[in-house]
Amino acid sequence: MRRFVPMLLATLAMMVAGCEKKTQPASTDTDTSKQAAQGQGGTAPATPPAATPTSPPAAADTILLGVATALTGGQATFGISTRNGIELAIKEANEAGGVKGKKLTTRVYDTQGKPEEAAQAVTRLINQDKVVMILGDVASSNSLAMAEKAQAAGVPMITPSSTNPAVTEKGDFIFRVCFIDPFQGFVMAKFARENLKANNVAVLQDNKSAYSIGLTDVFTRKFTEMGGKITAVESYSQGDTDYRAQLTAIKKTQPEAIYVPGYYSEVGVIARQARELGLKVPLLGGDGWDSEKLYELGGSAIQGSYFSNHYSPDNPDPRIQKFVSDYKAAYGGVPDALAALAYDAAKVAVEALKNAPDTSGPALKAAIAQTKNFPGVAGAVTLDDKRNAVKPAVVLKVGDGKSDYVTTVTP
Amino acid sequence: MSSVNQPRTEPTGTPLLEADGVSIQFGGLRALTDFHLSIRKGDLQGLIGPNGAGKTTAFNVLTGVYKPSSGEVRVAGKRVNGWLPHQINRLGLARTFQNIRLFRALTALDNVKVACRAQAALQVEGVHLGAKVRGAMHNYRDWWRAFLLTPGFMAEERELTQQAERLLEVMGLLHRRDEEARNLPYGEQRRLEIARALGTRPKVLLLDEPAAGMNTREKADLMVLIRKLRDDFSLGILVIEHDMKLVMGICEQITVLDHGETIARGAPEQVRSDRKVIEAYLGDNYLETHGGAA
Amino acid sequence: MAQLLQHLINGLASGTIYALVALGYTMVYGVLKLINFAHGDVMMVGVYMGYATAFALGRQAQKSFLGVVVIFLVAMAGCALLGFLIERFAYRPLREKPRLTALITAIGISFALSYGFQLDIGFLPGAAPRAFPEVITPREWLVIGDRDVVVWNWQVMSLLIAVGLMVGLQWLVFKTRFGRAMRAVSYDHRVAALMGIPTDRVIAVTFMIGSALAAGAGLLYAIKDTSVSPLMGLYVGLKAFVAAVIGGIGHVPGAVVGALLLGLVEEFVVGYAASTWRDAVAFGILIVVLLVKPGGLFGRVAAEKV
Amino acid sequence: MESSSAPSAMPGVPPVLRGILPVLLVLPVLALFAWSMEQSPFATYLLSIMGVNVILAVSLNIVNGMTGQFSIGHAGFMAVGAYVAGVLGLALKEIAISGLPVAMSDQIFLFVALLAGGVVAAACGFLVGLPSLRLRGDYLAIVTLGFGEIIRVVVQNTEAFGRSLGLSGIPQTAGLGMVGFWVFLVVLVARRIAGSSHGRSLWAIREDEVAAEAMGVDTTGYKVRSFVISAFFAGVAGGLFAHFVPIINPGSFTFVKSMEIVVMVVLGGLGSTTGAIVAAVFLTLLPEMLRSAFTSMGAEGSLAQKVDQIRMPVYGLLLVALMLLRPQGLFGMREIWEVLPRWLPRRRKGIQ
Repeated sequence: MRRFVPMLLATLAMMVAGCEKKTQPASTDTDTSKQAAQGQGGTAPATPPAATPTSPPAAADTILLGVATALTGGQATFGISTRNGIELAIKEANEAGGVKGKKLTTRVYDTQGKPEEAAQAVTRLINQDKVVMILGDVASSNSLAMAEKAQAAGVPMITPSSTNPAVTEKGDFIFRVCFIDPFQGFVMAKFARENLKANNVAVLQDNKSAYSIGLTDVFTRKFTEMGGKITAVESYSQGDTDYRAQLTAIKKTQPEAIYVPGYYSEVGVIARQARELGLKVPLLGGDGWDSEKLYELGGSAIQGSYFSNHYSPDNPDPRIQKFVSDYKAAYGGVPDALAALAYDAAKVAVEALKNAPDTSGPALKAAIAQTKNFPGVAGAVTLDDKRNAVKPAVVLKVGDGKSDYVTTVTP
Repeated sequence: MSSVNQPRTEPTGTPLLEADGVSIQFGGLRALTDFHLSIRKGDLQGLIGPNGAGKTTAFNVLTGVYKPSSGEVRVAGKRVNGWLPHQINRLGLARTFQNIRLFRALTALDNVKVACRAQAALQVEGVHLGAKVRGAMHNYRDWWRAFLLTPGFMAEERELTQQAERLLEVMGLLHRRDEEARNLPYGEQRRLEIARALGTRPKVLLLDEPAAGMNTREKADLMVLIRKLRDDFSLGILVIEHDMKLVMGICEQITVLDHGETIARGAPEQVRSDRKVIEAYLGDNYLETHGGAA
Repeated sequence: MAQLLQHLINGLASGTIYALVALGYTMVYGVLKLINFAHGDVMMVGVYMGYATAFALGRQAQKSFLGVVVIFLVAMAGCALLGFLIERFAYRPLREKPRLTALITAIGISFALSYGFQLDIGFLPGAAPRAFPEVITPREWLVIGDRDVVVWNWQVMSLLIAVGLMVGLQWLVFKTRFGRAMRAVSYDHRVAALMGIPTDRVIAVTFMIGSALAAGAGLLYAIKDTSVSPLMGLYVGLKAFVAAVIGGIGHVPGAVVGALLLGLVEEFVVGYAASTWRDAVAFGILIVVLLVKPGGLFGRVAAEKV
Repeated sequence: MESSSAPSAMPGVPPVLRGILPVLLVLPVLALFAWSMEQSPFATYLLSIMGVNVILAVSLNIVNGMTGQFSIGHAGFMAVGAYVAGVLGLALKEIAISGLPVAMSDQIFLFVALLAGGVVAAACGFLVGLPSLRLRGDYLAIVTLGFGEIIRVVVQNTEAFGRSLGLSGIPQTAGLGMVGFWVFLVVLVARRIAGSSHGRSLWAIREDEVAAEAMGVDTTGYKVRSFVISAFFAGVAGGLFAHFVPIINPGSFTFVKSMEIVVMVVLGGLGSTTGAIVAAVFLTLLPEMLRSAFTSMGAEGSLAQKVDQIRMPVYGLLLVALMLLRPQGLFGMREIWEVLPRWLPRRRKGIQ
């Protein structure tokens, strides 16, 4: 063994000396260059390895869509809303005669909220079930994993609600129908500064959630830029139920509002405990708040707080009201933003299927990219050149059992 | 019986195992008080006493399972207070257990090989960091040899097998070579324990009730065997035993414990007639009913 | 100063809950030497039972004193039954098998309960957390300054209940016939059986008491943090378990002390250091305690008989 | 249990080569296999996950099965390996060794990253193994659990590890060949440990620690070493994982993951390497098989979706049932070839 070591070192040294920058394959598209580097090359970057998209779907008279989202685990509630929204949209599309005479079906797989499961589910959807398109997931980590696989296989993917900018940066087959974290953080910073005239705001973030950390980063930066002051940044972990320690620490700094960019499952309880500790300032949050459960969990404590969202179910627009009542009829509850976005994502997918000449990946990709002013329930969807939806955000004020529209912030 | 008591090998040389005023306490209980012992090569000593007298505790202190509260244990001239059992074992002290503690799921041969191997493994002397690191390095290199099946390693393994087989043969267990230890009959399990202890190439062997559960015939065989072991392996042997006949029959010197205290020490005849011993052993009534030494 | 006091109160309040859950771990470990990983999930089931009962009682009745008693009784009885069933059908057949198998079984039950309750099929509640009804109307028990420090009635109640239960358990274990049987079983259940102690019954009853305790603890926890979710058992269970080990698992007052200590340490780490490191500190303490005192603060590692 | 016979001599092979001959033999086979699977990404992905699980289970078996220590923090070691290898992989992403095809230099870098991940994990294994000097059984288990949780918190708070979003963009260079190679290696190592005197010492510790110590076995040393080896392979498994799963984040290395590995080991039979392999393969495939079964039953739509949720509770119940019906696991302490003949109908008995 001993005499191997110097040899090994020498070899390593030679390797290091011989290292060089990887020569870029003959393409400017950095996303596909990686595949070429993987040795799966031979295919031109513009047409990713034609794994399956051109092969016919399982049955000739149906079009199969893949859905991968968290149905169990800590993110299950979001995943289930997403599933419901997609289901509803597909049902409506089928009732309206399907696409080009074909019925749409979905195949839904559970990602358990874990990236490796998400990647596995997507790989299965693409290669075994031969879906033409993929919808999902909520958590950005999972969507990132899925995006990588979908991009490599050349199957278009639409994420309804992953707001991390990195997701669509994975490649030109990845789209989203929601705005991104930086925008949402900006919305709340602007609202706090201009509408609430707050100078001092504390932040309570969910350290387990990339979404929450992302919003915190943007919010603190923007809010400080606008002349405000962040008095404290405290953290909790998804699944916690006792936030008194953090809130007590925040209370000391006497903020005028607390930014809590987490999920409703925790925010409701946070609000109650804040009031219990004598913190009466409003809480501010993001779309993670949006759920009927928020009012139940937060009770009267959450009333008077504000959050940014994709849509307001109170919007009198008949399209939105129809969606809300249909959803209620099917699943017994007011649809949250995740359901609305999933509904929109599925609708965009259906629209693309209608417009595309065939169901091959590139054709669908091109069709999705054309989406402009698509009338979704969560705002009109226009996809920009980075495949992100550009749309306004609404700020809602939490009331008794529902949230009231306050203002719209446009990008 | 008298011829049996004549040691064929005269105890010689410096003491291999010494206990010097060893005491141990558990909570408030004094399990062993001021225990003295000295075993040289060729010795065959006995340790007796009623149940709960502290015999096994004495074994445990000597072999490093318990750390003495006071006093000193020396093995091969080295003070071993606070050493770990395996370190003490490497100095040449091996034992068997009262309640048989074989590696039950291992074959008879493997049981012995474990002991042989442990003894063969290189021991880096010293306690300073450098020695420890060197020891660790050596150990990992040893594992590499196992992974790579180097010729040297294979030869070593073969050597171990032969060695273990020899020991099994000595103990009359060779026909049980590939039997799992738990499947052996009781008497053979006892003998396998001795074979295993011998695998560590001890200088001193401590036997904890080797005859427990054996019939008369087996006991007689065992007596012969123990003496043979002492001579063939030039050991010093210390036996804990309940069977007076056996102890009296083979031991040249006997230490008697009661309630952790040494109440007598000497040649079998001497101990046999010791009043305190009889009292402790058989209760006060015994003397009255039997009228004197048995 | 006020802040310090408030932290102290918060820490005690969460420590109290840990203590109640930890008592269950400790009892079961005491008699069976089994880390009952499903304990936290039994607690979760108990909370859902209480939740369902509260709903059945309706808004008015659930707030009455009798209503609260009924909620607690139903949940505790239901959990005792659940505990009995788990012990009877999952643990008892494995008692003579290596302890590892029982541990795996416990983990299996934990998975089945915590994931099963996430389903939205039939009576199962689904994954979303729910607000636990305010069965005990929160009242300020003590207010210092301009609400600088607030102590609530339920915080005091929890503490009293926890201390009461601890004293009761201690009495049960050391002063009653049953307790003597428990200790005998704990020492060696085979020998205990030979001595005519009905070990099966003792173990079953211990399990039922432990599970009922878990339900009570869970309800107090749900009242304190106003929500119930299928995963709550996992989080609280793990922490309570850590607390039990810090105190010396199998040791009743040790579990309480360990739990209060853990509650306070977590509170102060969050309050004065970095909140993100709370869990790391909790486990760090655990490891340090075990390294310094391998049996926990109060426990003793039984010297192995050689 | 191991038969004690020394590994059979291979006639006609120079002794120096014997040790690595299996490795040399298996490499071309693996290369061929990886190449043949290139057209089926799903099978490749599933086999890779399976391979990682096999490595984890077989390596944990060294600690839990052979040495009889109860570690429930294996995912922690995996996380260490995954993040170290992942960070290294990211750093080496844009570099290639001149004079070599890109694919080959990628594999060399991957190998280096895996080694690094394994070594750092092994160092952690050393740290976790040390308390075994003082702690036994359940308590040691708790320390390993605590270690796993601490790792998770550290990752969650470290910017370089991507915090809770995780690390993405790690080059996806771990193909079936590399996974297969390490699977083969860990199995080879486990089998060679089991068949060597080191293995016997580990068994002895598992059977009776006091007796082993009294027979001169440095129990602490052996325990620490088994932790180190086990952690090394867990780290490698993590590194592989990071190089074919597009993103790693702390959610993948939780207590639940550790438990899954423990379950594999126990299901296969503590101490049985082949048992661990079979169990890992089975448990990895089970969810996918359930999926296939439900799809083929035509359970489209909401039922199929609900069924996907039922997997985890069913998994838990299966565990309970398994422990009740076969507490010693599939093969007990034996290996598959020792067990299978007994399960087969005993027709031959008459002939003999």
